[in-house]
Amino acid sequence: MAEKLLEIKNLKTSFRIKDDYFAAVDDVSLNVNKNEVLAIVGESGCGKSALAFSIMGLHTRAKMEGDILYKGENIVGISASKLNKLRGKHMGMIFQDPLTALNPLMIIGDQIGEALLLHNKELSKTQRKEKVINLLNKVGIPRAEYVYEQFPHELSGGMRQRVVIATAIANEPEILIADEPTTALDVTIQSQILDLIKDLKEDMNSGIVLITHDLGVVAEMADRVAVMYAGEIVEIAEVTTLFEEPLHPYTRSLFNSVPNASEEQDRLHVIQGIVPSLQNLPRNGCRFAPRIPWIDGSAHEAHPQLHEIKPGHFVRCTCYKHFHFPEEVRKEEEHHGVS
Amino acid sequence: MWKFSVRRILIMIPQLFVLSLLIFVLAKMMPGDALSGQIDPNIDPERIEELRIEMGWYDPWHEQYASWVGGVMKGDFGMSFRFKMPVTELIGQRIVNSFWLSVATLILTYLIAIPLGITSGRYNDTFRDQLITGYSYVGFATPLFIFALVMLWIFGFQLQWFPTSGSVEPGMQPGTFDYFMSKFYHLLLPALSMALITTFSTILYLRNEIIDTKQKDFILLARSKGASESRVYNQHIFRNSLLPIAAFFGFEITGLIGGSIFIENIFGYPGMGQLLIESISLRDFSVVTATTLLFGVASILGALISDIILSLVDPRIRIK
Amino acid sequence: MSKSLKWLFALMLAMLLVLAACGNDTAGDDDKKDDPKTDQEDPKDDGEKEDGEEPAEDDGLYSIDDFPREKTNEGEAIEGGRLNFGLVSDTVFEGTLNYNFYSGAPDAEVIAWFDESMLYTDGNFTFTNDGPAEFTTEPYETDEYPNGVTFTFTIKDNVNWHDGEPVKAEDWAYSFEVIGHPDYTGVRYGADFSNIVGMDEYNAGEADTISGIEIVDEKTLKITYKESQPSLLTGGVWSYAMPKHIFKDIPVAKMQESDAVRKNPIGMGPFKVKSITPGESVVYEKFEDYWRGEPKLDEVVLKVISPKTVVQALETGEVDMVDEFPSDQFVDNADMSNVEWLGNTDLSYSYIGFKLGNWDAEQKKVVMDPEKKMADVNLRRAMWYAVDNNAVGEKFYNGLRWNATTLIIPPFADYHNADIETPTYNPEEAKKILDDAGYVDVDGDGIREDKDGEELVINFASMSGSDVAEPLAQYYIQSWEAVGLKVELIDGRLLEFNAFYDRVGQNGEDDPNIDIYAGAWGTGTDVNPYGLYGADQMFNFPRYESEKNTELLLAGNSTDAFDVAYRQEVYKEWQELMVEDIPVFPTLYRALLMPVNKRVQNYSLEYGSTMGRHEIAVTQEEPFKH
Amino acid sequence: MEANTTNVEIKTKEVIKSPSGFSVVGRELIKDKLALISLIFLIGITAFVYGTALFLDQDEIVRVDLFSIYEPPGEEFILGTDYGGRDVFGQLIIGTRNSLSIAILVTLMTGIIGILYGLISGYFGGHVDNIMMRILDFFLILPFTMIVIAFVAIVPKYGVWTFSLIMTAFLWMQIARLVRSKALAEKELDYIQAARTLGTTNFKIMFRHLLPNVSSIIIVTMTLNLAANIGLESGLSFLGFGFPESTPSLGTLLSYARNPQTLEYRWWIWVPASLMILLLMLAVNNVGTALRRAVDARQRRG
Amino acid sequence: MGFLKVEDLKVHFPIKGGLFGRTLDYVRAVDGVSFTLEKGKTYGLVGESGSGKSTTGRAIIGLNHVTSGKVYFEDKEITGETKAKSDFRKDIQMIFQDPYSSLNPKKRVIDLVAEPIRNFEKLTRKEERIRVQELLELVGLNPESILKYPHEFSGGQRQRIGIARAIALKPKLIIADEPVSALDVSVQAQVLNFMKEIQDELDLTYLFISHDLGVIKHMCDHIGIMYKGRYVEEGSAKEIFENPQHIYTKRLVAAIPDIDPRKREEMKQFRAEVNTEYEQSYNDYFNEEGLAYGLKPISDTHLVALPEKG
Repeated sequence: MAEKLLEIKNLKTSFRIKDDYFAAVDDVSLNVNKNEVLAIVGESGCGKSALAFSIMGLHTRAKMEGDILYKGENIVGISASKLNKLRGKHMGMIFQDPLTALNPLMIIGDQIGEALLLHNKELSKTQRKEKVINLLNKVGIPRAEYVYEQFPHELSGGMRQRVVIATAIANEPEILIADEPTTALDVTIQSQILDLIKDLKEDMNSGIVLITHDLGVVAEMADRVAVMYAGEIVEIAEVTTLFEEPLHPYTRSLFNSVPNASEEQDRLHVIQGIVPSLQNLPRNGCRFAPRIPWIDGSAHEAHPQLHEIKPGHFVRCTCYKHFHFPEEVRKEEEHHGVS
Repeated sequence: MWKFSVRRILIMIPQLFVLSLLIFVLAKMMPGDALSGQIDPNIDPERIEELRIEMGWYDPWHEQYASWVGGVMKGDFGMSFRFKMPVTELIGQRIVNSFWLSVATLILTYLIAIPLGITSGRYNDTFRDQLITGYSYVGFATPLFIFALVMLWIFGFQLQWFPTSGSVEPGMQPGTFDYFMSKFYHLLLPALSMALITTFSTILYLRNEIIDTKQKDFILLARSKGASESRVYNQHIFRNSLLPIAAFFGFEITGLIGGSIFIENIFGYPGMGQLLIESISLRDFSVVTATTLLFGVASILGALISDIILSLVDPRIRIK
Repeated sequence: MSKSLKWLFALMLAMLLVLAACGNDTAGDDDKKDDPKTDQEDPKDDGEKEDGEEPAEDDGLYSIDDFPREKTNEGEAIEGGRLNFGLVSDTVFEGTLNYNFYSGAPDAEVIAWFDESMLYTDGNFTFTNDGPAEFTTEPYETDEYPNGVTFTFTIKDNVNWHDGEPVKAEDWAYSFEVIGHPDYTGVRYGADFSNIVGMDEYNAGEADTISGIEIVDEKTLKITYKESQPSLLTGGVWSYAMPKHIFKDIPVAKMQESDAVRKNPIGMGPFKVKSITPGESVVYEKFEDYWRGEPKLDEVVLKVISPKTVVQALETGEVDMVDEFPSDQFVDNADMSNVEWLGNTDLSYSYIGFKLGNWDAEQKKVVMDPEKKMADVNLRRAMWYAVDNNAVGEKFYNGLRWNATTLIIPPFADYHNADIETPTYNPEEAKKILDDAGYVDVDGDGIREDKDGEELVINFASMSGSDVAEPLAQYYIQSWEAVGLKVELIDGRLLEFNAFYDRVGQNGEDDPNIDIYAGAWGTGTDVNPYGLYGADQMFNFPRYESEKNTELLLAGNSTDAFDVAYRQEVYKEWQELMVEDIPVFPTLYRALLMPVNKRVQNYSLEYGSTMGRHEIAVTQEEPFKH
Repeated sequence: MEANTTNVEIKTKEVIKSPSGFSVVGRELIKDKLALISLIFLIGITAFVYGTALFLDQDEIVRVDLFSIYEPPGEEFILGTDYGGRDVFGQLIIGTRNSLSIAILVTLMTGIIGILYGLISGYFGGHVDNIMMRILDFFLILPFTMIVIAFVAIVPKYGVWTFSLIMTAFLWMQIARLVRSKALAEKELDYIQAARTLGTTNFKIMFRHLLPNVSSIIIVTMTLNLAANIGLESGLSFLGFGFPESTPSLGTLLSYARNPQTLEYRWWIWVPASLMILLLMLAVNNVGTALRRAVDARQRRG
Repeated sequence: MGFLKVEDLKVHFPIKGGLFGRTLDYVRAVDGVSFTLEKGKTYGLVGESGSGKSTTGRAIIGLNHVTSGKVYFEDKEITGETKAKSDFRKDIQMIFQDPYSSLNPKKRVIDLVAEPIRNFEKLTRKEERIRVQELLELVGLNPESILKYPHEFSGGQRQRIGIARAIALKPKLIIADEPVSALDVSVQAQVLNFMKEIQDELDLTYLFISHDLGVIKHMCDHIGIMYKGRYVEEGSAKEIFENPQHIYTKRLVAAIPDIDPRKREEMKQFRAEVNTEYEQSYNDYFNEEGLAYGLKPISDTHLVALPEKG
């Protein structure tokens, strides 16, 4: 059975803007199991990256409430040194842009080696180098000995991302957080990197949190999917369930708006309105309601909760029951799509 | 990089050529000559005329320039009229002083600026930071020469901690340890005065760099590796922020040349800046042209050194 | 001591040594002090008559007469000791350390400690037999040179170079051979040398030896001059020897840059050069075999100090004495407790010059031009009346400069005409003169027009450099404006010294726009003003000549003028002529001040003092501090 | 008709919201008390100095008065007199005005030259840029002091304009470089490319598109330069190449401190001018820094 | 005869180096590209980063210097036309990738949209405003927002402003350089839909440059695949997606993640096969420098880069 590695309970991460705090991650509860890929999907500004950063404790000036339990131990608000013992050893992170995620002045070997050094002080220099080279081999970098001495700018984007991954997995962490790991890459590279992550997961038996906006990537990678909108999770389900039976209006809209290489569509679905900014998030009621104005207000809950529709399939707000695409009623609607 | 340096140096030759021409023409346009200062009823004006003719003062300027350039090509900058010695030798004496003054100033500048800049950048917007930036602004606003005079007055005369003129205690044997210490002691106060005033730009620059670097992705990566704050700063942020400072190094030289003119004057320190001003005023033109040319070379080399340093420490540039 | 230098340098305000550029304040007045001679002038009494009620010093006024000229104070001198001597200069010393080659005043100061003249002078700046050499003269009459004179010099036995070699006649003769040599690079060669028989031929390269110079024996030298003149006795004979045994192998053209001049110079003075830090400092040690006896001090350290820091250096005892003290800093420091102030009248004067003609480069003489704006002597006289030099001296200089009366300065006591009547501040008189001369205000704007009723704007050239240069110039302009004359600074600003002398006419190319200028001359030790006012002299900047002027100036330096009474009469007449013709009018005489630490003994500022530097002693190891 | 009125309304509303408007700067200033005080001080001192200077007779102030030399501050002379017996307070006011005028003049001239030069060099790039940068490099190695001294000696009438021109000759490079590098970076952005595809001429692109987008950094730099230029004139005066005393400036007042006696005993001559320079520079700097912050905030795209 | 015809287009960027900054070599960004566009259709140019697809588009409109080759627009050569006011500038417009950087942040909407109009037509202020408002309405923006600044709009809205500007002169051809890559999926849908609409309305021809095969398939009639500055395959959308011939195309198509999670394993296997094939037959499809060969037709519309021998 699934072993809970990470359990997030009612996490609320707020940022200070002017004199107020605004929650970018709002009451999120999740768990990540061993040997599982949990994908978190959403559009920019939905809070998915903020969630990833919260887990890693990388926000320096955010207010965090709620619990993040790593193997049952709360890591919210623990001391920096404790957190540092955790980070890199038990939890690793892969960043979106491999171009900026590597220190331009350090050779590859040292950057990966640093992760080893920090958590395994006994290793001698040569041992460390040996391990780094193993890691480089493991992430599929040819001529690892040579690359060891190279600087980031000498590598291609795909190679750099492999280096970032090697850094993240140096200590075989149980949790790997991948924040849009392939967004900056070409599609052929993307598939290689995705395959690599998958293989590593199998290898290390770890739990992976995959942050992405690309439904194709989700379909390829995820075991379970959480869809986020406006700081909240609006739907969680097993990947097949979600792709076959998306329920929440947002999830459904998202699916309908992606041009798909495998099927012909003349028109794509358009979600009305715009993604609200952090300061303008509707904090009461269904946060998606303003973007589906044709759905009657009464369809929404006053305080939308996640409902477990089927085992493991949660949907927020009751509006899903009443949702339909306007095209189905009136084809012209989207002409309007402007505030 | 080698090619790059050679190319830069080749580019600088025509620049220096134009510079020397400009200086030469300007010098010729200035009223008076090295003999104006010899007006004296007991020196025969005819002797002065004779000397002018010997000096070639009445030759067409382009001929004078040509012969000057010809000399320079052979490494001969002519004779200083005032000092009656070859310019090369004269500058040789002075440049050592200026060189060490500059080195000391640079070292002091960095000794002061780097810790302050780092503190200010790391703890930005704290009280400490405001204190340091406050100092920087005041430093920015204080004219160098007033500050130097005050320093001289307080530390040289009131407290008598430092000597107040010259570059070395009279009578020291060159080459001895005492001589060296005496030289060092003499340049400390001028160097400190100049350094304190010139630090501000470095501090502010470093501060901004650090604040900038702090937000870079690779810092996040370092944190996610489990690096402690101090390690993040020492290993990642400082190294990356100090890089542009290192690059600044060469450009500081140009600034130092300007500053040394004031400082050497106030502290009676016989260096190149003082020599230049005196030589212009006394129309010792061979020295003027040689000195300005040398300053030009120094500025260009400064820029070149900056580029080279940058290419040495920054692997991204190194490869090109 | 007698360092009877021919201090010729134009001290012209300032500048020489001091760089305008470096903005040194004192610049204005540097000049040189020097030698021996008494003067007992009156100058101060102007100071007193000014505001009478209070003693001078209480109202911030000082008089040169209140200063002692010698430092001989009480206390027991200690054996040996080390004296710190400050050379006040904004610039370094050049390091041409030989009397035959140096060109800057700081160098001369450095040389003075280790070398000296073969001939000392007295209070009238006339050669005596007290120095290393004695001399006799006899007429030399030939057809070619009916007025010639032969000097026979005998060098005293115990006079030695620092390296132990005796000073010989050939050493002295050698300095003539070097200066007269066609390859000579210095500035010393001039009329005094071409006056030697055979020098012209030697100088032109036509002769290998100078026929007028004869080495009689090791210690005896004979020099024959074509023309016998009093000036020969006041510095006209070159009195500095060169150690031939050291220089003989160095080509003359290379001597100036040789180590023998720059790095290890030797002389015959009381101290030997021990080490030199180029431009900055020199350490001397005593020369035990000095011919006048072993010096009392063990060591002398000379170092350059900036006029900006001279006061502090004195107060802290960093230096015991300085070669000259910037007089504008005196007032604030008169109470310095650890020094005694010596003072004397400086060998210089400032003046206002009027451009009266042009320089004829062909004929090498002055040509007067009656069309010049300043051609009317009444205008010039009125301008003299219009300025209050006493007030200037008191207010700007606290009495350390005072109204000058004639162009022969008080230190030339025999020749200075103390009784002469010269215009002094009287604006009413000035106005009257102008009215009478036809300079009246035609258009009623308060400014006088010229005699033809045309607008009259007088262009005034004045030199920058000293702190007070600008207000001083402004003050003169205001004073003239007060009598209705419109005077404007040329270019609207002060001129830097190079530009000033270029335009005033150091090359003979006078700027025609300049009508009047403010200048200053260092007179040197020769009273003869011919070099500045002779009709064929380039430095005759007013471009003034008259028959009488020429006649008097020639008479003043003729063989007849060896008769002091005759010469006095001639120069008296000349001084009166100058007050009558007013090609220039003198404005201020200056004080020369020297602070000396209280531990120092036996130092004299007296012109012609026989007190030598070897006698200087200190009463304690450490200097007194303020 | 109706559309028109709406537009007007929109306009007024938008101007306030517009990021390039003064509101951001204003807000930044209000938030930053120090900068606000600095600004008020600057405006106040400028108004006072220029206003008062209208009523002061410069000729009268620089008139030498032998009977009031070195008066300490007192009733007759608020800030005493200098060695020419001239009123220091009056000189301070006129000097501040002169110095400010010069600093502003130099800042503007360097700004204009630097902007033009930098825009052309950066926008056209390639060989044009190459050559222009070599020329700029050449200016950078010119020995400032030497040339200034030479100019002062050669130029007969040395006044505010000549002075400013010389200053400008040595100071335009910084802005030119800055503008160039900004222009180089900015011209790669699509909006410039877009303008080219829309048929906009190079000239228009440079001045209508590039310039406004580098303007904020230019304004900030020029403000900071203004502060530096105030100090610059005093430096030259120290070397003896400032203005004649008949044209008082903060530099001439300050240069009196070259005289050690004045430095030590007659503080009233140079201390007020030093303080004035210090305060002016600090104030301008504070305002400049606040401006920079405002500009940065905008660059984060609000 | 073609609407837009590109013949053997080459864009080389010099690599400077050596002592005197001589040109040592060239980056062959576009190295011999030929294709023809038909009026009213959408032509897709696909490739990975660095393939030269954007450079091609920019070279056509004159933003990049053409090293050699020719571009004909309506049978008129427009290669190297640099005059700002030439006619073709009216007829060919461009939509840029980044709606943030392609709009001058200092300009209001009216100035942005009116810029081309001001360059080519003389209109009164009022006419101009009416025209701009019409355009805004056409792209689905509130015509009253003409005085707003770009930062007040969302990404999709900005891209519409960019489009409004591009169609202001009623162009015939629009070069769309990755018009939706920077946008979120939902916004992307808006823009794509809209582009299709105005294509019909204004009889536009698109040269649609993208790396996203999904988008390309959705939008394009014809597709050209580029690799290292050369074409590897060209054909109708159907041909490319259903019958890719060149090994590179195959690999590209295979790399697209499938939206169906159930096909995951299948896809993985398929990809692995394609990759193996790619590695094995690499030398058959690329020359020694790793560049593609010239195009050979395999049907009327379908061309593939194959070596001479076949």
